[in-house]
Amino acid sequence: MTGLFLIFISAIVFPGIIIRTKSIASGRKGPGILQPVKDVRVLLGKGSVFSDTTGLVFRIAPAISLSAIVTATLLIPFGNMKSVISFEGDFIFFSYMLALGKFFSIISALDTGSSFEGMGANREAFFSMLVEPAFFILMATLAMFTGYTSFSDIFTGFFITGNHYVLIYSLIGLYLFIQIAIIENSRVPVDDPKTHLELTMIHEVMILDNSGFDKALIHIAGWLKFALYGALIFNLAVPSGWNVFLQVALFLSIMAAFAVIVGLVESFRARNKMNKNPKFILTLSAIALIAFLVVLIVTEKFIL
Amino acid sequence: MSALFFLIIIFLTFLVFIVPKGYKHHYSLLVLISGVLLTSFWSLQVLSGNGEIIISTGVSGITSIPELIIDRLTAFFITVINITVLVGLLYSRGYLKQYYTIKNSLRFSIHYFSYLWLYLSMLMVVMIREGLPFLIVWEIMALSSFLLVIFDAEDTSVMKTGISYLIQMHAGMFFLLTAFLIVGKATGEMSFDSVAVYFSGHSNILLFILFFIGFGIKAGFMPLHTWLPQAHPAAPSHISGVMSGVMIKMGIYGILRILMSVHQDMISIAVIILVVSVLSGIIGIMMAIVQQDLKKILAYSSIENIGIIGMGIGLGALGMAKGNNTLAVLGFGGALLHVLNHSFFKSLLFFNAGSVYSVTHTRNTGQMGGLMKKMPYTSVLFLIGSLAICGLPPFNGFISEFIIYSGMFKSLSSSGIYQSIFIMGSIVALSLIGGLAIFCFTRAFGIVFLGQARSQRASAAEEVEKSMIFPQFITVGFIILIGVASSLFVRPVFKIVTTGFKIPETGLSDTSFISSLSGISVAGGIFVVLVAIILIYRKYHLSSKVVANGPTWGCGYTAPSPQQQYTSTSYSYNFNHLAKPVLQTKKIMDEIGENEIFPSGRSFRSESEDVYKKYLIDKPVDLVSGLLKRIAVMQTGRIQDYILYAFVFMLIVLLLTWINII
Amino acid sequence: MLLLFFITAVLMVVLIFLLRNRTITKFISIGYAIMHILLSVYCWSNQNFTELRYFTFNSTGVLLLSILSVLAIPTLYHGFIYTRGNDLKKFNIYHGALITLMTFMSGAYLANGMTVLWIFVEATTLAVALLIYHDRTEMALEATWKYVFICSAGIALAYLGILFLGFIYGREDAASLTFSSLSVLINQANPMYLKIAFLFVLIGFSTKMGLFPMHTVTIDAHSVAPPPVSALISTTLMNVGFLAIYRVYTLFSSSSILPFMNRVLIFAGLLSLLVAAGYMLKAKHLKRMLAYSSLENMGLVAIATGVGGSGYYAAILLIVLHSFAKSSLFYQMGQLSRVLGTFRLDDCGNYMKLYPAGSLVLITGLFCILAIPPSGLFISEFLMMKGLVNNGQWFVLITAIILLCFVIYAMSTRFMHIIFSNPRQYPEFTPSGKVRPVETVTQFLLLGVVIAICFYQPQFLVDIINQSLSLLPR
Amino acid sequence: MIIYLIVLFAVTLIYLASAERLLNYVRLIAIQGLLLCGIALLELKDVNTANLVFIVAETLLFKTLLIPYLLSAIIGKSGVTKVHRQAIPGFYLLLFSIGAMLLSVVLANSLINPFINTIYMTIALYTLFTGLLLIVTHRLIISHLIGFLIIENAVFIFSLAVGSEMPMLINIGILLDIFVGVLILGFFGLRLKPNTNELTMLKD
Repeated sequence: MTGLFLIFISAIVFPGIIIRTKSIASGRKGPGILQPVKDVRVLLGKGSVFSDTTGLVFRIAPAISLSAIVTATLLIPFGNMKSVISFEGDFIFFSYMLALGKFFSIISALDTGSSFEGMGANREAFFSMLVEPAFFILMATLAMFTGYTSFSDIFTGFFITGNHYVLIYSLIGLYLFIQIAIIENSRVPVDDPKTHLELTMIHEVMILDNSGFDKALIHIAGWLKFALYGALIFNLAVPSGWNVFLQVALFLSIMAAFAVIVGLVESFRARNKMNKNPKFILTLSAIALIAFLVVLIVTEKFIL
Repeated sequence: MSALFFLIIIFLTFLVFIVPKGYKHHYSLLVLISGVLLTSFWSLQVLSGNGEIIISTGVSGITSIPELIIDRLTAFFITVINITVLVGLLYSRGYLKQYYTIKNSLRFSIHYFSYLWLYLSMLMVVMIREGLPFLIVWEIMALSSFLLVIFDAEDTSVMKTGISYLIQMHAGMFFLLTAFLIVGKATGEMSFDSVAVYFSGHSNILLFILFFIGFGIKAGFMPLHTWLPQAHPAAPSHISGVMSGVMIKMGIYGILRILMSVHQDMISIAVIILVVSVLSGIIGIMMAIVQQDLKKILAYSSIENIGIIGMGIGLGALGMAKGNNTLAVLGFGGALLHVLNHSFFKSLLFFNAGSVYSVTHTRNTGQMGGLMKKMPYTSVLFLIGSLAICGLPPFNGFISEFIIYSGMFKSLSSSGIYQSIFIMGSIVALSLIGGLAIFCFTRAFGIVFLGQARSQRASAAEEVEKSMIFPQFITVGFIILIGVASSLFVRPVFKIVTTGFKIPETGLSDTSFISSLSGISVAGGIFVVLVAIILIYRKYHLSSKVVANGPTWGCGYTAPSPQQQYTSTSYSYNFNHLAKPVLQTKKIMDEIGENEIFPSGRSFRSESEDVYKKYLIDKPVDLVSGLLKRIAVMQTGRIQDYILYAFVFMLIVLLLTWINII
Repeated sequence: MLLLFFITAVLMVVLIFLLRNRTITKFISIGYAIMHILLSVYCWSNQNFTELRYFTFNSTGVLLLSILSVLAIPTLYHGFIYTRGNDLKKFNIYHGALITLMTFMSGAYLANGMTVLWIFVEATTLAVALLIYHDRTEMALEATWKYVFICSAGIALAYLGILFLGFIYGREDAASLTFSSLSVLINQANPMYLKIAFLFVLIGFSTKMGLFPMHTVTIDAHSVAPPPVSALISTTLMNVGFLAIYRVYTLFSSSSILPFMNRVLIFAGLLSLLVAAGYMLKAKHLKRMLAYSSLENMGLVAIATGVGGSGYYAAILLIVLHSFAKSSLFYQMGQLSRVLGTFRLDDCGNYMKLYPAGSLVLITGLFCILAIPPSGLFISEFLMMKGLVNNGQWFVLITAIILLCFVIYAMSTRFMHIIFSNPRQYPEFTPSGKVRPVETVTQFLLLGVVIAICFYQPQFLVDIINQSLSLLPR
Repeated sequence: MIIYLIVLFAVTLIYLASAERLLNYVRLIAIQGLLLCGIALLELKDVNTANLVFIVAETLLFKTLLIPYLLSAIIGKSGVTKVHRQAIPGFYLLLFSIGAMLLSVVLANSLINPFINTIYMTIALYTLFTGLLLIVTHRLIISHLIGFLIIENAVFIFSLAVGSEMPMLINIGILLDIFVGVLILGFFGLRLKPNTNELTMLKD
């Protein structure tokens, strides 16, 4: 349960840190860490405008995508404490639950009937399709290496093997999870949240028509997704054997470092050209396959 | 005694010709329900008890009426057939109302007669084990589905597709015929059991490939699939629902039955099945994404799902080859459950596509849009169907894909170098297929049901009548039931696999795996509760706020027209650009000549014709028929040529005897 | 009893031409049909019994004779309907010629010597010539001329074959010896003679059987003759041709040239399949297409006989079932010409709306003739392929399958075009008399028999076929 | 003595191959009928009266008198006198007939059989080949008829080759053959309209 609690806290703090690092990097003082939370509270207070071309789907989609991400967080373990729900093959459920959230956000964008939102929906579907294999290859490598197939067992069994190759996987795993988080939330290399030209956006353009309560739900969902991947990075980086307090401190510091990295990348790197994105995302699967080859060598299946 | 009931049902089907036109539907429904009751009684008896029932009628003669043997696998397939065929007939009542005035009563009696015979022949296909009766029933299935496909044969393209469908089914049957004959030649008797005898004595690979091609044509594996995307759009929707939901599963049944008796070189067989299914899965869904015709999208997605089922079977076979029991049970179990699941959500999708067609009279997605406001029930059902087909959690599609996934992941650590490469390849393929399915069905659902109506047809649409909607709730009930209470269905499926393929009872079926299924149900439950809480809170929250309606955000543009919405081609444009080598999308627009100063009106059409159909079917067929037409010049009308043929024939034969070829 | 049969037949023909009364001719023909049925019942009761020195009731002959008696009644019935409009003289010529044709065919079935068989076959050509020329049109004249000329030329060749038979034994009345006595002397003959004799007989009688080398005129005859007559020609007359070749085949089967005969039969069968498939793809006239389908089925019979083993059973079964299926289709042509007014495929259309019962016959007939499983022809095709696989003749099997697929494609497109598609220009032809659906009853009965045999072969049929195969090597 | 008649018969065959006028064909057919009657009477030793009547009827009555009469009537009606340009040039036809002669000699020798008189075999085969050649190389119906009659003569000679005396059944067979020939000539020859000298309407 502590894992869940920590994830919620970091979710709240996460966007503030990103905005803060970006403003510092561009020489400004930047708003407070909790500024996004205040914006959300303002949104909750507002009424909402629904376009007359939208129907039932547009109204239920934000709720579904948020609860999908919340259920996904239930599966993340913390240290050697098992996650709320843990069963064999739960990372399959994890990724398909996120896919369910994406499915509804895409069709709600199509429901508005505007060409911008259609463009966003199409890109979202296209890029998330390409990112799926990367996640599965990584999890397959970890399952093959540790022999277990649920998040908690993998992460606990991950460090016990005492094999110095563990460092390689955690590094590759870290890199992959950071990139997947960036793609899932449409951060800089794939999409630029700050652009105001609808033709170039992906995620922002899909929520153009949402307003009031729904928009708040979507923001919260975005934060949670970041926190989710942060927790996964933590589990890969920190051996589960250490004592709890140290792990909590490390969790928060890793989360902050993750936010800072995202901020720095956003300030110093330009956005990819739209048709370069597929190639960029495919590199992730390639790197995951390298991890797979390393596993083959390590488990003496592939004798050099 | 029970065989007597079966014969009575067979006899009753002939009376449909006499029943007056108005009551044909009710009469055939009656006959169908009695058939469903009888067969499900048999299958429940088998599934609950152990062993199998043999129903034989003591009539002799060269092809005496064969014994009907029901073992667990047959019982499973009987349930698959019963549910979808029953829902199909209930649905067809409303669907056929639009043809009521156009077609005379004989067309309807032929339609209902061949529907009942499609049902009976599918039952007999799964129940008969002897060679010749199996082939006869196999062809009756193809023949009755042909008669169903050409229901509205007035337009010649439907007729042409129907006939090319019949020919391809007949060619498939010839493969099976040759395979059975080879078995008959070696073992003296032609039946599935003698296939096992043959396999123990001879090399399995060649005969298996023959059987695989014969059954694969019916199942719709990639290189042999060319009839499927043509036949389904041509058939009336309740028929294409039943055909792609249930009839193509007979091919899967055949492959499973043959696999049960394979003895040696199982590894190469597993590799063949795996490679072909991965091919079918990926290219099937890739083609589905670029189709304009709604039913063509669904037809190609059937090929994709057959690919997933094939992947399950291939993995099961790999497990059996390597003696890895968990992979075998999970692979075959996942495949079998996906057969059941696919028959539910695919028939649901086809029925709703049929409702859309019966209201808008077009299948072209470019002319639809905004149907959700006019047809709420149909669109909610279509939404549930597309969620299930993409394998998203709370529904049944996820369970079978989950079983196949966990089979792969569990066996990764304990497999050798090549096996793990194959498994990793299929993991990547399955995840890619999942992503592509989401891409395809967001496109299908979004373009057809959401946004604004793109044409007058779509805006004038209104909800179909209740009699077409209610039967589909049975299927939706099953979809949700399997999705939530999955362990109820998975345990009997594992029992079928372990008894059928003689895999020793692993600890799998009671402890760890079932606990993960219950984990999924719990997580699914939590998700639903969360959604409910948020929605209720939202309702309460918005009641106190100002809620206004306005135009969609047009970035300042004040006169948006429905044509500006994202259409199906634009939705799949960037994918199409990426998948150019596999799908040759042609752009059909007649060029503007240089000296054409004032060019006349131009029309632009882009379509992606099936690469396989062009190279595998059309080219060789045109070549041979051209050759045949050139050969047939003998009927010249002159007597001297007729005598010359006799003379030349005599000389050729004498010559050949002289150099003793003959 | 046989003598009585021949005498009454001659008497009937004379009566028809003397009395010149329409109703009496009808009664005479019906009387003849009943007498014919009695004859076949008599033959069934005492098989292998020799009468009039030249006729024995051996099992193949009796089987084919009973098919003729079964088809006699519907042919007469449809003949009455077809010739209702003709003047008395044509009516009488039609029925007189029909009776003579049936008598000669029965004589051919029961003949036990080659020359007797040859004489009856020659006589049938003359009888058929009158029937083909019934419509008195220019095309009918040309078809009859060609039919008579080529048939008699072919039969002359066959007669040379028979004379070669005579050379083998050197005795003068060799040709008249019965089959049983001939088979005893067969093995001391020089194989080259046997080969040439078989070749001549095959080519000669292929005009009658509608097999490759001289099939051309039977197709012209079918496209011109009145439907009930072409029903008889394409079934029972082809059986006569088959019987002649089959007799010689059984005769020579115990000698050393059996492999030669099998290969020649398969060669001829494949060529007829090839030609039939080619022409079916180009067929423009409905009855010519049915004639090509008979050519295709006779090709299958030839391949089946050439295959041996289970192929012999397949050949005889195919002959029996083909007679029923093809004759029912040709009877349906009579009604089709009255409803649509033409046989040109481009002008035929929406038959389903004009005459539903007839279109149902066409659909079931299509599946029966194409040997698509509910039809009994599939059993014989299955046994033929079983023989091909057992002999390991893969090339023949694959080419046969490909050609069959093309034949199925061609025929089903044309049949379905007639039934469902609406014709280019609506024919201004208004159907003359009201075509009553009751006329299709005979066709449904025949097709019902074909479908029933697919599921259950009665024991008496199996026994008689096995008996007729007793002389052949196992 | 028979050899001279047979050689004469062979000469008529060669003339048939090279003839141009239709009337020549008719004359040659009549001569062949005569020759056949002579060969038959000389060949068959103990000829009972029934056989004698048959043979004389066949050869003399039909082949020399009735058929040539019918043929000339048809030729008169059809108005066609010569056969040039309606068939391949005579020179090549003659070459074919010489080839046929050599072929029949070779074939007859290869089929040596104690019961058969090889002379008759060669002449019968040669007649058969000439008959077939006439049908195959000409487009006129009348030349087809003449080709058919020559095949009839070949059959007659074949039956002679069998043995010393003609069995009754073979006689009936040959008679039926000739009867068909006469039927074709009489019934169709007259009925055909003069200009339709070749019918090619029935074709695909």
